[in-house]
Amino acid sequence: MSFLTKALTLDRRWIFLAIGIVVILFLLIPITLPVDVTPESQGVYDTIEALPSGSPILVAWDFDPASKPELEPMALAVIKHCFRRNLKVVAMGLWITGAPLIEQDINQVKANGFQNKKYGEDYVNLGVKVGGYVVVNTMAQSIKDAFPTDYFQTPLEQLPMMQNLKTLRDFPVVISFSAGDPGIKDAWVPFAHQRYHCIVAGGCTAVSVSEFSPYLQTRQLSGLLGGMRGAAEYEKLVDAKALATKGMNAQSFAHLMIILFIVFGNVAFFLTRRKRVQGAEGPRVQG
Amino acid sequence: MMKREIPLLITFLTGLLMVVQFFVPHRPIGQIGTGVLSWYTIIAGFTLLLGIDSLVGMHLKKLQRKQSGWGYSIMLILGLLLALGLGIFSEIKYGSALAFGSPFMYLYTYMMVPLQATMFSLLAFFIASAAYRAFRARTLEASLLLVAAMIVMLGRVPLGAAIWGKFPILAEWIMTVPNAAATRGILIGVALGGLAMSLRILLGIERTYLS
Amino acid sequence: MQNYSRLRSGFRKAQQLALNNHHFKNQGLRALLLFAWLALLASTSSAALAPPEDIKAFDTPNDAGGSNTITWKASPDDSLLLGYSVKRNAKPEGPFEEAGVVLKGQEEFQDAGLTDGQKYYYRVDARVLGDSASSAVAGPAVPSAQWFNLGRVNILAFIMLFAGVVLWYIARAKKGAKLFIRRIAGLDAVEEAVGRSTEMGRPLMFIPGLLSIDDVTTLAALTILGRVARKAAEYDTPVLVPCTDPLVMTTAQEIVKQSYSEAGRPDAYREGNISYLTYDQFGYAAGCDGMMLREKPGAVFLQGYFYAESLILAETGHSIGAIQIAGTTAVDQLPFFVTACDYTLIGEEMYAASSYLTREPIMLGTLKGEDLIKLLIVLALTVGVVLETFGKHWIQALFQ
Amino acid sequence: MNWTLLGIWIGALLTLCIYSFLYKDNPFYKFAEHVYVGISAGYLLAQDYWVQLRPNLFLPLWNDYAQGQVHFGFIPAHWYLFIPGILGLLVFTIFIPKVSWMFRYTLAFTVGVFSGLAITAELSARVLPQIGGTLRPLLELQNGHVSPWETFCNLFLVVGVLATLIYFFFSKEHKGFIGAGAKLGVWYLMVAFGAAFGYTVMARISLLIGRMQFLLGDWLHLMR
Repeated sequence: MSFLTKALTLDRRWIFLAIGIVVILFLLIPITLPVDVTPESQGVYDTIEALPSGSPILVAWDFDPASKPELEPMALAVIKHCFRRNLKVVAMGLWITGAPLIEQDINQVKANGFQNKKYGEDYVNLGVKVGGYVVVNTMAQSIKDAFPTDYFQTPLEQLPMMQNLKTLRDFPVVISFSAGDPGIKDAWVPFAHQRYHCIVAGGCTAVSVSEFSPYLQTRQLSGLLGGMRGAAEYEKLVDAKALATKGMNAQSFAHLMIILFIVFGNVAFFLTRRKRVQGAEGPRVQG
Repeated sequence: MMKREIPLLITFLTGLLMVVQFFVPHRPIGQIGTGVLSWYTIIAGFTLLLGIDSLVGMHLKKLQRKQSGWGYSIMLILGLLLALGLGIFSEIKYGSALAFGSPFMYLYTYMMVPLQATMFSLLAFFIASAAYRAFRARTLEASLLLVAAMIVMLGRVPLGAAIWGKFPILAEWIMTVPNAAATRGILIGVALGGLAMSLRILLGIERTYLS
Repeated sequence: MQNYSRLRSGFRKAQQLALNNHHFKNQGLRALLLFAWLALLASTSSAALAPPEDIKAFDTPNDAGGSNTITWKASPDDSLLLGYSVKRNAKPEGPFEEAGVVLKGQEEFQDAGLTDGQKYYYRVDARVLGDSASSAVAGPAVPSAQWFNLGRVNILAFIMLFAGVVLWYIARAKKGAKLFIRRIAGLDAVEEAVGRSTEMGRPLMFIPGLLSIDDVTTLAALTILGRVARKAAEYDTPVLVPCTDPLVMTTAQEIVKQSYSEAGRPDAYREGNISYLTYDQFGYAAGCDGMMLREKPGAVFLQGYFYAESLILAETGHSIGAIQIAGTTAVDQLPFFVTACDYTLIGEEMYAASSYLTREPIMLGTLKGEDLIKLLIVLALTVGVVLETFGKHWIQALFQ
Repeated sequence: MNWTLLGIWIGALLTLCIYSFLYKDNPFYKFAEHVYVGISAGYLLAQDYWVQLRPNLFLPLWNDYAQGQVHFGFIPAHWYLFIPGILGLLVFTIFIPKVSWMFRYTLAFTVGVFSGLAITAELSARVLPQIGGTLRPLLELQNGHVSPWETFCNLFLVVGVLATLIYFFFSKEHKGFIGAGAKLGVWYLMVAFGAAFGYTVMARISLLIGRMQFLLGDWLHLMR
């Protein structure tokens, strides 16, 4: 059997190996591919940039572990940006299964150059409350009604930062990383923005960008990070290349790898065609 | 009679009621639909015990007969007992199995989540191997499959746009025109088929499920 | 008012510049533009704002009561607004309280949670930051419940038509009329698959999808299972059916048992072959994969409603060299079955298969009925598109 | 004891056990598979009680008795919940051969309800909107002129829907006009399947990246 004939019936484990190696390699090796910042991502950056130092900002983790690869890098980069600009970050979430992620992410940013940030003075983690837009509405009346205590069961009155933050209206800007509903679409835009006039920005997974982009046109969203690519753009904006930039590389090259495999398979197929008896295997739709 | 005709009658009457309530908004008929859906969750809640019985029964039998792989059956039963035990323990200690920081949620976070995510991520490998095997220009049909897939794949990454600026636009067109057309055709067909199937069931023509 | 329209174009431009300010790397310019925008916003709020017009309030049609609908024509200043606030009171003179808020560009609001038979009056305010303009008062509207949903007449008509056609064909079939049904290739392969498994001395595996008995796709899958089991019983080949739903499992057990007795081999039936794994989607996939690798079935049937696990199952099935016959109505998963399986029953073909396999004339009659309806749809689409092109919406109106 | 660290180790080892399956079936995969099936079955049973049975059945009935909301001294206000409760209990009759047919009442009820719901749902949610969405004017006007490209796209779409529908004709042999239509339908199907496949690839790769970030980052601390 020639090399090409063998290639046609390639053991699929070689493909598995190739995909695995490409992903691991590009996650570990820091190389920089040019990333163009889209206006949508720039919008998120500018929204945060426009806030005066010391302003409060509400950041919502509205996703669970399934969407972590795409949305967590955004959260990390945005928190870094907020800390750097000395904004008072209030973290929360609407997805119960995402609760542990909030604490993990903030601690990770803190450990990388922001050890001086004090809990209760510079940031607060309210934890997760289930109920979607009802939670947002309740927060507009009183944050304490929605979150009597923070994630660590401390009553809000005991947190110095929360003394001036009584309702949702005290936040000029809300950022949500939203994997679906509840999130930007059904809670933050119609309630936080439309009803209570907070500026809303955020991020979503690559698959749902087209669902969210109409809100950009109507300016109900002042910016949107789309998938791993959006996160990579944000990392460029805050000049902290991390998970998403690497993930983006891995994603592009794994994608390229699959395309190359398909091309290779077809080349081998055509070069060996004459030698083989014509047989129709592969996809069949009978009719 | 009791074994066959009455069940068929129950199916017919409940089905008819469901159709009627769709057209009658007035209370109480219009509210039957949502009410009955919550009834179903109750019924389904009970049936889960049947499943557990089957699963445990099968593996206990394996253990008794010392069939090959009986060691793994112990793992399975221990896993099941662990999850149930932690659920009950968390309920007693935290008031709810789903409370923050309860051992039951620990099991969810550090066992269920990684297992689910890892099984799901196997798709990254399988989508590659399936593509390699099936996307060959063997026949006209296979070529169409191949070309459409390649264009959309190239249209989705910056690399594709770098090769030819029109790839993203072309990919978008394929998704919104031919893909949408075929999807619509399939959906209409599926709906008509489902409609006929439901009708056959209500009329008692299709009764395999009661065998 | 004039003051307003003049401002509008300038306002839009400034807003665009201020918010899309990534074009300006210069921070000072950006701040200046932002300031200009805010100044404009302040000046616009002091000018006269046009209220929404043509307010109508009426009982929400075709509902269970307790709700009124309010419609209006958007304010000429709609693009500048934050939105509309709908206000309600039991008397036309007020005081009005807010019933709800809607986004700009919208012209309808449903006010729910009202008392049937009571009168309500409405007013709609156009709102900008710090200012609003009130419309005239509309009403009274009196909420009530309806006994028939007139908006669904077309659906009722369609059901009648469909049922009528199907029943007519069933009657014809009962009288013994010959009904032709084309070959469905995936189905012809069933026999081949069972035969090959038997030759190789391997069992069959039937995966009935991820949904419970509450989905008609699952019922179609179970009908197919009945026929597969019948064939398997004739060949004396075991059928493994791992289930993710207990109700499906129990039903499948009964069906397979019945098939074995019909084939005259009730003794060969093994209940343990039809088992429950877990309700968890990927736990089920992991279990099915393990079963495939260890039991090495000669043929795998993937029939039912599937989600993302479809390709995990189909690729594993392929790797053990089994003939795979898939069938699903899940449009999202069809691409994966078509690429990884030997035969795929696409959407409606799966329903057709379940009736085709029985070979009962009545079943074939319902298939005929479906086809006639499909023909009508094809005609309606063709004529409808032509009519639409000429600006006539008769056919479109039937499908609203 | 650092519970989080232990959790990450458990998660990482289970992840590796599952991945070992890509090479071939082996004891590690068998271990992870059986543990997964067992744990998830137990987990869902416990969750089932908390999310389904307790709030929908037990709690309302318990509250009725506890708060004295009963008619005639013993019929609770939520009396109708006994119907699904009894139907639910009937499934256990399959363990008693003599009355095992009673299980069919539950089955018949469930099948009836959902077949009935399917009839109206298929029509209102699928057939009518899909047809209505296809009924569009072929000629697309832009600034008063016919846009040839848009018009072509509309025509292409409508032809595709018709051809796909013709493919699903069962009572005619695929010959002649029907045959040509069905053939065109198959081409549309193939393009659609290819496109949908290609569209999904990226999302699937990001799942793998997520797991690798967990292994290389959270577990091994190789990424920073």
